[in-house]
Amino acid sequence: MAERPEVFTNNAYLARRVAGECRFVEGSAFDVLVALRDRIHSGARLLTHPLCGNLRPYQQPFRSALLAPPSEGEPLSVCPSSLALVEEALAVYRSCQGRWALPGKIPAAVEEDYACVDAALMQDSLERHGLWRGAC
Amino acid sequence: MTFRVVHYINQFFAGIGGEEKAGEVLPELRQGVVGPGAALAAELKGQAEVVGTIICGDGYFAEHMEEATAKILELLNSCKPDILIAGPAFNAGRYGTACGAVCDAAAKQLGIPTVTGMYKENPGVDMYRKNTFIVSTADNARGIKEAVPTMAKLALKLLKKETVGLGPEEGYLERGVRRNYFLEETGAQRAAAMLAKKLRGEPFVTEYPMPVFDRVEPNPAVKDLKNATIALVTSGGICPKGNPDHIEASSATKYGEYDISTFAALSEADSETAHGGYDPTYANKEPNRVLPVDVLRDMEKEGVFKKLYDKYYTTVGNGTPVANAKRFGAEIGQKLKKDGVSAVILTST
Amino acid sequence: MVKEIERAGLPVVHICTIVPISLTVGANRIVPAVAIPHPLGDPSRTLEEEKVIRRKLVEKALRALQTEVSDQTVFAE
Amino acid sequence: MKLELHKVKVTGVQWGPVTELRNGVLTVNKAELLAKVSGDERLASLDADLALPGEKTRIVPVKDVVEPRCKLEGKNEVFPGFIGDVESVGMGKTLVLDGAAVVTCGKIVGFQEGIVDMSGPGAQYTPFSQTNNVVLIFTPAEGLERHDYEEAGRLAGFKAAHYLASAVKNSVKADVVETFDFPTLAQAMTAHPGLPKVAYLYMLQTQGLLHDTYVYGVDAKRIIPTLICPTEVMDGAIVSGNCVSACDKNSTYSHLNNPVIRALYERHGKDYNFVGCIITNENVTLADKKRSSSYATKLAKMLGVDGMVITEEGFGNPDTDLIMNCRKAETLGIKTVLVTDEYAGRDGASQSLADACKEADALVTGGNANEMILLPPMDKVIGFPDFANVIAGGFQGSLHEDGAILVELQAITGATSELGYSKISAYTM
Repeated sequence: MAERPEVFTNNAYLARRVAGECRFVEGSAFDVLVALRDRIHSGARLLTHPLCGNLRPYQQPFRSALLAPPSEGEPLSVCPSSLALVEEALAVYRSCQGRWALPGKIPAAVEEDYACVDAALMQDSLERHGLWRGAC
Repeated sequence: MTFRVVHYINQFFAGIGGEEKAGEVLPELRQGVVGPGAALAAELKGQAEVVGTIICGDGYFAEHMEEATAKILELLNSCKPDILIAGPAFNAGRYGTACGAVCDAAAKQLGIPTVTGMYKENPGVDMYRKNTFIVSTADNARGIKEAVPTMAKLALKLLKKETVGLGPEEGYLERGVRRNYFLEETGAQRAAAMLAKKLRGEPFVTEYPMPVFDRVEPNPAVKDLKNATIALVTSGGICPKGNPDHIEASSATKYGEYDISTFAALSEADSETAHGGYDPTYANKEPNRVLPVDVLRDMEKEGVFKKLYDKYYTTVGNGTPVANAKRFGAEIGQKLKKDGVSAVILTST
Repeated sequence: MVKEIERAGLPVVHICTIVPISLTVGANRIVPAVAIPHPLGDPSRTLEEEKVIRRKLVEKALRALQTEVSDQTVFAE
Repeated sequence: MKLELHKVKVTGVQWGPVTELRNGVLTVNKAELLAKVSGDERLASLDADLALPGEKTRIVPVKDVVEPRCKLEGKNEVFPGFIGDVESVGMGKTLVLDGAAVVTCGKIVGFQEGIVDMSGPGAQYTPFSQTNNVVLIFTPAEGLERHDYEEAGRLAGFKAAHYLASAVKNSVKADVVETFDFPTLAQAMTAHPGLPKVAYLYMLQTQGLLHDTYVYGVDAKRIIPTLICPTEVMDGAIVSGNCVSACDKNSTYSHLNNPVIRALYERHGKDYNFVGCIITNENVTLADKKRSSSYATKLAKMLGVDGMVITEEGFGNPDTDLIMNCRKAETLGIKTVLVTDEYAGRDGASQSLADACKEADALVTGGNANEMILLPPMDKVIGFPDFANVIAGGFQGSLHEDGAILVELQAITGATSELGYSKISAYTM
């Protein structure tokens, strides 16, 4: 059995539905990507795509992803495809810097919709790894 | 009604003076045409009028970019222009950069169309091609006869809001900006036709060319390491403590050049990283982990090679536009070559 | 950047962590480094041990500069 | 498999006492329509309105568009798994009310749906300004979960579309009969010797809530890439549950009328031998992306095709699927043409796709979805206009006081279709 994947998110709605520990990032979706990138630099691999659905960075304030931690005892190696994906995602965000939807800066009802959609897109992947606690 | 044109030129074309005056001429506005503006006015054929000319010294602009731009915008705005035409700057680097910067600011802050002209290798081209129309000119002022009519024609098109065609047809350097237009056939029909051509081995034109990567031939190896001078360059953002030149953490617009002639090694006390693309803890604690000055100094002492070059060059590779990275590389390369450096170690994170 | 320095006529060795990226940006002599936040070091070792690692990487880089290549080459070992 | 599409031209739509189609005008008994569609307790209210080409009418926010169709002959019914049973479709005769459409309108979440303008500058960007639209407007029951609301809205559209076609099927005669006959694989393999074989790789958006597509009622994220007969697609085997990003979501209408299938069929037997259509999905996990792209291109290789058109749905995350499909197909020696759209920023200066590869040398674009457009005020707005402020491609302040809307093309339903439905393209200036 592989080690438990790490959940990175800035979405409290999702975090509440994750069974067990969660790397909660205070801040923007971009900050989540930066945290993912730093973790990839230390040997973790992406399990889910770093860009979400069809929503643009200036629409969706939340971002969540699953990472496989580096294997214990193995020499450090960076996964080039994970790094390329996260860098491409960062580039997409930078291209519309200044327009990002930020948590707490959009109407609450809409924010909840975004939080729900972000969680819904992660649900299937979390369930497969036994990390979905379900509704609360 | 005739459109209102403002023309931007430098001190040289305004007849004030050459290089010796470049740093002294502050932005000023004169009514009507000055210098090459006369040729421009003629080509506008009565449909647009050059109402004013703004003049600024290239040196002054380069050294006081923010103030100069603000002043020029103020002068420009007072003319209530419909368009700004700058230059042409031919292959004059600082003049080209100024033309590009002024056009960029006018478009962004006044929302007016802009046109300038430059030789294709003018550094202003790479910096501003996305922000303005740059008409392709000869590399020196003898090309003005060809440049001005093309600039005027393009300006009139923009003023009349006519559809601007492709760069080669209209005479401007490709901006690298995507624009929508309607075709006769649907996307699906175009795809089916393109597939037929591709299968027959006939030429076809993709509607979106993928970004391309060019290659450079490797240079010959260092033959005599014992007599070689080795230089250090990094995209890992190592810089003196406090980042004196304010190199940006990402999308860098500059690089730093710093003296290490008296350093046996870098240390936490004197260096840090400006890079925002990785966790900086390790590099800040021990900067030699990114820029190995300590080891190279040891090897220089041991006589493995003759000399560690006195300066190192640094920038941030994180999200830095290709055009900037290219310019940094070209400038650094020229300086190192001139100073007789034999080979370069470039470190990246 | 590496490409433009090479274009100026100087042999360049690129010490970097992600070799595919180095290949994409067009480096001709490539030496793989340790890790992104510390390409020429390893904070899990002592500073002395780290310096040995760094020395080995730099020696490899100098060997790469002394080696004729006709195409992009990764100096792994 | 042989399917006849019996197309009756619809040139107008109006309310009336009896649902009928006469001289091209579709008359609809509104009460009967609403009665047929209602009964789903998940919808608190349901209303209907009409929007005709050329009217100064705006519909917002549009969830899906469905073409009225029903079976005339042959097994089962259209939209298998939803209206029809799950048995195979794609054979016999199907009635098509060509020129009519059911447009569903409801705010499932507060941001995602699209705009359809029936006239003005926005109209040229959406194919649904040209159709005679019966618009369904619904609101959810108190406390209804978003997944359930999406499903209820989706079903309402299919029911209405099926009702309209069924109600007139016994009294109309087709203006045009189009016949599509796809041979068995065994025959297809030996047909048209000397012509290259081509397939269509049809990517379906399948990432989760509001990003889903269904095949015979099955959530397509659960499928392994498989073969589908183009005639099954024409009978509604593929339907949209995707409401995010109006400009490049493939509505059920555009699935039914998939223009790539049509364009490949037009050249079938002339330029190449169109042997099959492969559906694949666009998932969240990288393992699924790898599996699906390998499996889909392997299927193409098993069919022995020389070339393939690949269409995408969405932007960003699906660009990775598109590029994986392209690279793997080209590596297997299959020449590809990709259909996508672009997100090059409002100034057109950003990178258009989130992923790229050198093998993708033949690409057709539906245009830059970030380009801005000012939609002037309309006399009539059907739906919920205040949502322009948070709609995809809109932004705070985009709804002006006079009712005009400043938006990116992204907000307009079907504007930059990645099935290649529209005539927009983009060039590098």
